[in-house]
Amino acid sequence: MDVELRGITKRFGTVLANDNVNLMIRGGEVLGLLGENGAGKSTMMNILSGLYSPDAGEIVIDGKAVAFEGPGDGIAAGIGMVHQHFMLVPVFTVAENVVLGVEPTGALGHLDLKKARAEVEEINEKYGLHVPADALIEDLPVGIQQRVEILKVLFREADVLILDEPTAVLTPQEVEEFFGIVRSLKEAGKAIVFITHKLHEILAVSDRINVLRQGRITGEGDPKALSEADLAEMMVGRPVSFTVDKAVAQPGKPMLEMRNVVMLDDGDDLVLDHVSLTVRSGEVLGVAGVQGNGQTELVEAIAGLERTASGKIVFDGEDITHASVRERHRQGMAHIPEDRHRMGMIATFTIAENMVLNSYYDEEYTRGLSVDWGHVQETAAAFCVDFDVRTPSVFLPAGNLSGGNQQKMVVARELERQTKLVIASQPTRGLDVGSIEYIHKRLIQSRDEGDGVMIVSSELDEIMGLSDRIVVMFEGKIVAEFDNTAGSADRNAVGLAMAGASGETTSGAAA
Amino acid sequence: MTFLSKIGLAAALVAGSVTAASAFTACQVTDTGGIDDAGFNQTAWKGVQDAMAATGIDGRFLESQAESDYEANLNSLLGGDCDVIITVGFLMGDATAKAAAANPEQKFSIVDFAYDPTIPNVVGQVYATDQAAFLAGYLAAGMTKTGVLGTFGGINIPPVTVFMDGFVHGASYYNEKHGTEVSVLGWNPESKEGLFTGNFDSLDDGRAFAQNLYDEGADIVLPVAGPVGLGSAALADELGTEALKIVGVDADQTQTDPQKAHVYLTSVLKRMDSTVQQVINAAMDGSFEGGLVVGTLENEGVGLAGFGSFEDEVPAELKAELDAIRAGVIDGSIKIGG
Amino acid sequence: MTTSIGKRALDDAGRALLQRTARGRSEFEDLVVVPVFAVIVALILGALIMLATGVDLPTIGKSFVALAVGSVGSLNALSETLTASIPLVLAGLGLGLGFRAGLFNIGAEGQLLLGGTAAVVFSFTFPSLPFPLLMILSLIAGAAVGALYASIAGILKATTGAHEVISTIMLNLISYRLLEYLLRQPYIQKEGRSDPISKSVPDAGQLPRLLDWIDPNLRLHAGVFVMLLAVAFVWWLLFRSKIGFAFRASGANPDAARYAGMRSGLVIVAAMATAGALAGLAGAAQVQGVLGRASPGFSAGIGFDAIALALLGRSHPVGILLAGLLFGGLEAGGRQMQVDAGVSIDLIGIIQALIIVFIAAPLLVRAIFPWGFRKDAKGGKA
Amino acid sequence: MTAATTNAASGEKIDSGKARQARITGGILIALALLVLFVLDVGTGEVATFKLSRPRDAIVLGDLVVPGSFNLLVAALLAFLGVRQFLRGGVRWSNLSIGIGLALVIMAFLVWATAGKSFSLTGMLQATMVRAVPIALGGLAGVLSERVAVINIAIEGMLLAGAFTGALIGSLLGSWLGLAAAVMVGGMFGMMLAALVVTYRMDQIIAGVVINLLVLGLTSYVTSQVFAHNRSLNNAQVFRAWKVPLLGDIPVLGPMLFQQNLFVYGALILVGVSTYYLFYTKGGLRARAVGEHPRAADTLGIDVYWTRYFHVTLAGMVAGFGGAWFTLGSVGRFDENMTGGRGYIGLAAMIFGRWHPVGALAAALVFGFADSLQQKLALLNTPIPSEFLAMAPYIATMIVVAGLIGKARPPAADGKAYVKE
Repeated sequence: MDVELRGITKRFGTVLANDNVNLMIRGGEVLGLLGENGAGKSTMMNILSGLYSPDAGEIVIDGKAVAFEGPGDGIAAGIGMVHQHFMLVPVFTVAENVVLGVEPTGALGHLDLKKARAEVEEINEKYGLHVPADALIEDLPVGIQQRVEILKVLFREADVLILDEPTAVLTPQEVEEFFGIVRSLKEAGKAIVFITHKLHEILAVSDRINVLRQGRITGEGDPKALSEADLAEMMVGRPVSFTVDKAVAQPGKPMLEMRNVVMLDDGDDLVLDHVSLTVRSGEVLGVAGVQGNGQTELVEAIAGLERTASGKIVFDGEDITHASVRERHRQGMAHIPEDRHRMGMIATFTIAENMVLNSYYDEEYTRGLSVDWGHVQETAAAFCVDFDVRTPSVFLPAGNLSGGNQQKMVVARELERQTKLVIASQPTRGLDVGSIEYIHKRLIQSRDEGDGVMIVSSELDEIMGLSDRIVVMFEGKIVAEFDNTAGSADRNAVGLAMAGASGETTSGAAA
Repeated sequence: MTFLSKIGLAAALVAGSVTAASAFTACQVTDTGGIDDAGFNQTAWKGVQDAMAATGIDGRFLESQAESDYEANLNSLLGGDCDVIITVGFLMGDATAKAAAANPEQKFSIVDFAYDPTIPNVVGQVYATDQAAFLAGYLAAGMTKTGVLGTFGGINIPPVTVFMDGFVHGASYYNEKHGTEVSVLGWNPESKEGLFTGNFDSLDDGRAFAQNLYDEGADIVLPVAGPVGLGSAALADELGTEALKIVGVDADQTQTDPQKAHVYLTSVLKRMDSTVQQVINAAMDGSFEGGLVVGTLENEGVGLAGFGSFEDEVPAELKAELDAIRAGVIDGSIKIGG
Repeated sequence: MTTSIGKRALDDAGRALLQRTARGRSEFEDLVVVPVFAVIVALILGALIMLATGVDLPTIGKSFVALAVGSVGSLNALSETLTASIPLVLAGLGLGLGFRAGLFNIGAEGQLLLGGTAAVVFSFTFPSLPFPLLMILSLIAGAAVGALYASIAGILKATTGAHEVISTIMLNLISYRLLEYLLRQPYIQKEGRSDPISKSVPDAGQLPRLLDWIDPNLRLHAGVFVMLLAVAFVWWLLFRSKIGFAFRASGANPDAARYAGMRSGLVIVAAMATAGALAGLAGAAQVQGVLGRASPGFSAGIGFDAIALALLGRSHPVGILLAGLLFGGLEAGGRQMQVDAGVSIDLIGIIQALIIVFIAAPLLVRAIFPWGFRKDAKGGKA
Repeated sequence: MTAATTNAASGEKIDSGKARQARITGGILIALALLVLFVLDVGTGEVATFKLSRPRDAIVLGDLVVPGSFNLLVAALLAFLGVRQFLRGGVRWSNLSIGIGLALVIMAFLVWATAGKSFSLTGMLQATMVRAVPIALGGLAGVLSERVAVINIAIEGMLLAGAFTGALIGSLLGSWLGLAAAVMVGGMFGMMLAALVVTYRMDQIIAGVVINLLVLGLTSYVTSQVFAHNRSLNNAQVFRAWKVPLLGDIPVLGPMLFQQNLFVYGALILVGVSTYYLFYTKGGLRARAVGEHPRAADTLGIDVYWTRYFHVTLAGMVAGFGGAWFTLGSVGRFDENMTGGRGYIGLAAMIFGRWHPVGALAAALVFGFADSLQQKLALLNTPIPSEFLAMAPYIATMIVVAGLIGKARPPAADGKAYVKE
């Protein structure tokens, strides 16, 4: 089945998300769609799947123009989308999720789950997906959840599969397996649209590449003829360097030490399993791992957001195991949280208020029981200038800022004070290249000024590029440690450790 | 839960019925129960209406939505238009006393409340309801087949429990006379504890509480909770009067609840309409004097209604005994609770 | 170890950021146009309801005139409007503060009842204290008990996660029974009375009337100053104080508040207690300024009306003050409506509910009056 | 992997949440044992008599006579359960132990209160069922709307509207049409709630509160303006109890389940039907998906808005039916604010019942039991003041909502407006 997008334009308020986009998708082919966050990739695919309707332009399937009025129409036309954020109901089983919307039923609308299960097994078999039909989604690892999304699409007999940033949460090995699935789908004659901002992935799997920038197609071509640098320039609009410039680390005294830290979840299962690690001043420790292997909990333990069940945490020589969030903050711990919308900021508060979210009580900003808002506002303005937060005024709600500026605001708040330790969790997730470069630079600057820096990221590239030392987390444990002075760690070995290949701790183990 | 407002008003009707020529105006301020509370506000208003019909006076009323309205409502009536102001309920006692002190020329009367000492320009109207309830208790004890009677109240306050006291004592007096062992569930006059719905508006509670008493064997129930008793009547209607009879309160409920008239054995009358009309008449003919009017069996301020559909079932000797007891209570030879 | 902060000179770029953005048209629409339309539509619908129940047109006209005259038409009307708005505003401030902290406190009614009772009990327990002292201490006693009662729901939520909507509703129901019980206790019950009514507040404990030198029937009392002070205090608390910042942050984004080191449990309990203190103060002002004693259900639904009030005032102290004056006026005017036109005061309740519907659903008002609004107001997809 | 294993292996001290919970449970149970032993102490000579049958029953059972020493047995059992919690730290047993413990305490309390007297157990159970009906239907209405993520505070108003309509139309056109009208008006208010929260994206709690205010205002206004003068408009025939043949004659259970009126049977059937609907049919699956993850449902072509409208309207209809119970199933006439907060208790029942129809019914029965127990206790002349007895159901609700008997998870999107992109 061939699908063509002609002259698609879509506006959100004043933002032009897609501007006269033309795209050709063919059966038996993988079309790579490359672009930064906010370039308009997802919008375009949501239009193709019927979730949004375009302001102008048309969709042509096998030569016939069609109009979708809702996602049901897209599905009916054979277009299936695997969303970046999974569209799965966590408390439903795999089979229930797969059949949702196209349920096989008996008399009186009785749900025929037996039939559903059988069909799931059949597709499992055909494409080698290996998904347990009766497991609850919330009990499955993200890699398997992703396959459920693909199952859903295949169950609906889609001929066009749109995969929106499907590898974001996978280990390098899982990415390889995933590419295998993509290829087998292609061989079955499906048309695949593969959306990503990762250059090497798009080169590895695509048959044809389109690059999107600021809502427009800015380049297209054959992956065999293009280099990563060419693609990057098309994507960003200027030449970019993806390596982080940094000097060799000068590790000093231990700034953070964790000894046998154990954390339990509500169900008394171990989420941190005797974690021990050290972050020294003047070095960057990267924590690698597939999302959901205890990194979130690790950061919460260090920041004091969740109580630990046993073990010890020492910060600059002081035992902070039972210290409050505020005490840790006061002693010079900076924490850039993994989800800025959920934790890092309050969208309805002004930028000035957000700048003092966790330091408003400080003598610096108070007069007696009151907050000295005048001073706060001046300080916030200074921070904004320092950290290049682009806004007309500090009185605007933080929610009005773009994602990159929001994150710069959070980083500014955390770094613009006396710090000794910086915990940065997914510091660049969802940002544009410019912001990523800037934030990386500031983190390295903190290191060079003598702070201990810990970076937790599911983007292996980011970990490899920034860290002086890498630890890998798997199922709540630290399973491996690598020295990465001058990028010396073996990418493949790190990837294997992320997949749980328990391991010999390689070079530079003793930190 | 008087959430916003719970008060109704039939003022369109009032405005229409006023004749311009009247020289005398009687005004009433209700308490928070409202004019159609199937209780003392309504009965007192009936007294005003009776006076309007009998002597052609003007009558008007104001409803209080909240206690903070009492004073405001009294104030707006003090302009001089009202010849007598009738307030209703013990809750208005303080506000009425205050207004009376500030306006010594204005005549006041308050229903269901007595001042001690009395105030020169206020007539308090109170009722020896236990006298009538005593008769009802005696009658019920004589009519029960199970030997168990029941009663419950709205809230544990004297205007309610005085009914229950009389009812229990009446039944005991029957036991004394006849050597029977009729018991009354739901009220203990000594400990002052018993069965209360906690409200005066949940009819459904009236049904459930009567069912509860019925389950324990009671076949005659006296609900003292205003309209809540209508729920008890609904149950009696469904179970049949063989199984359950109801004793009404305040007014003759065969009249106020005509659809269920057949379930009422009798009603304990509290003739607020009659005392209100007396006060108005006194104010008109100049014999008004502050103090206390006590409704008793003797002055027919309280009483027992007829036996309704049970007229034939009540044995003649029981009727005769009731007459004798009525006389005994009036002449003091029978002491209630003594 | 990065830059040290301190007072430092801002460059031009920084100063530019300190420009306040001009209030947008959509903000003006939200704050002014929507409430005005809401009141108008509610009044029109009220008239339609009267028509539907057989009230004739002249009477409807007369009742609206009475409504206006009874609320602002005379000194007495103004006095009554203010008097009615005092407890409404106080309780509304408490609820609004709770809303800001993300707590939906339905329990003002119970807090008000018990707070008022405490004020009465305190005042007759220490009758020998001199005038301003007893008055002030009684108010404080009312606030303290209101705070304690509200804290029950706060503590339950903080420790077990029990939803405050349910627990405060239950606490209201419990407070009615508790009050009935308390009023029958010999220590509290008025001497010589057998009905549930408390002893009276001694003169030294009362909030003095302000206008009785003009006319003894003018009921406006010193509680109006308590009300104004409370408005100022709550404004300061919410928008200037440290703890208020924590309240607002917890209400707007509990996760971010936790991240910022604010102790959510503490914030919940503190916010509930403050809200309860204000409701308790409302009860105290009512018994010390108007009623003079406690009796069953003396709260008369003020705690529930205050919910509507807080919503109407957008949980902003000044908004609540204005909404309180509006509701006070409706109440006083409704009384006049009853006297002059003979229309049931229940209608006021309906009008109040309708006003909130339209305030809380601005999209609905926009849908009814599309011409009242700029076309591409924010959201824009109604 | 669990904490216990690691604990044993390394010998270190791990403070696990469940172990703590087990300790707390143990402490509570032992405190209850002491309470029964010292406060609910019944002289060994005294007996408590529970009547199981009423004179008119077809099969008459003898009375259940419990000796006072029963309470000693209960105290011993409680102490055993408590100590067991400490020693074994039974994680899985915590909830069960507390449940059994509370049931035992209630029994001991009944024996204590009834010592030397008697009361009708069957009557109390029958009343339990009757009083549970409006709460169960309110709870069911809550389940139906919260399963599609619409918080329904307006149940109270819907009940009241149903009661009012039932009385008015029931008086004019007969009870069956009154019932139908009550269901329809309930549905209408459901639709109004849906319109406010789905289309106009009003805060769900505010919308609910407002509907309650509006219904209360309207029904009170009409009651005083119209009913006060036309009593015939407020006098409907009640649906009478209908005894199921044979089943109705079973002792104890018969009166409770099979000698009831339309509303009791209707509530039981509705609970069954909605359980089947929600968990075993296509429509139910879609509804739950909308409640858990509306965006996912939307991407699969399920109309989120329509689903919410439909189910909230359905919830309104159920609540309208429950409201009709007050008038057509009980007393035949409407009175201002006659639902008296039962809708809110229904909401609590829904939470206690973990957003499941059967759970809501079970919770409603608990409330019904507390309610009818309170009436019995007042008759038994216990030394507890009547006001405190009347508080019992509310206190029970608070304990339940505080999750002392385990916590539940609401539908993930509960309370959140869905904005289609």
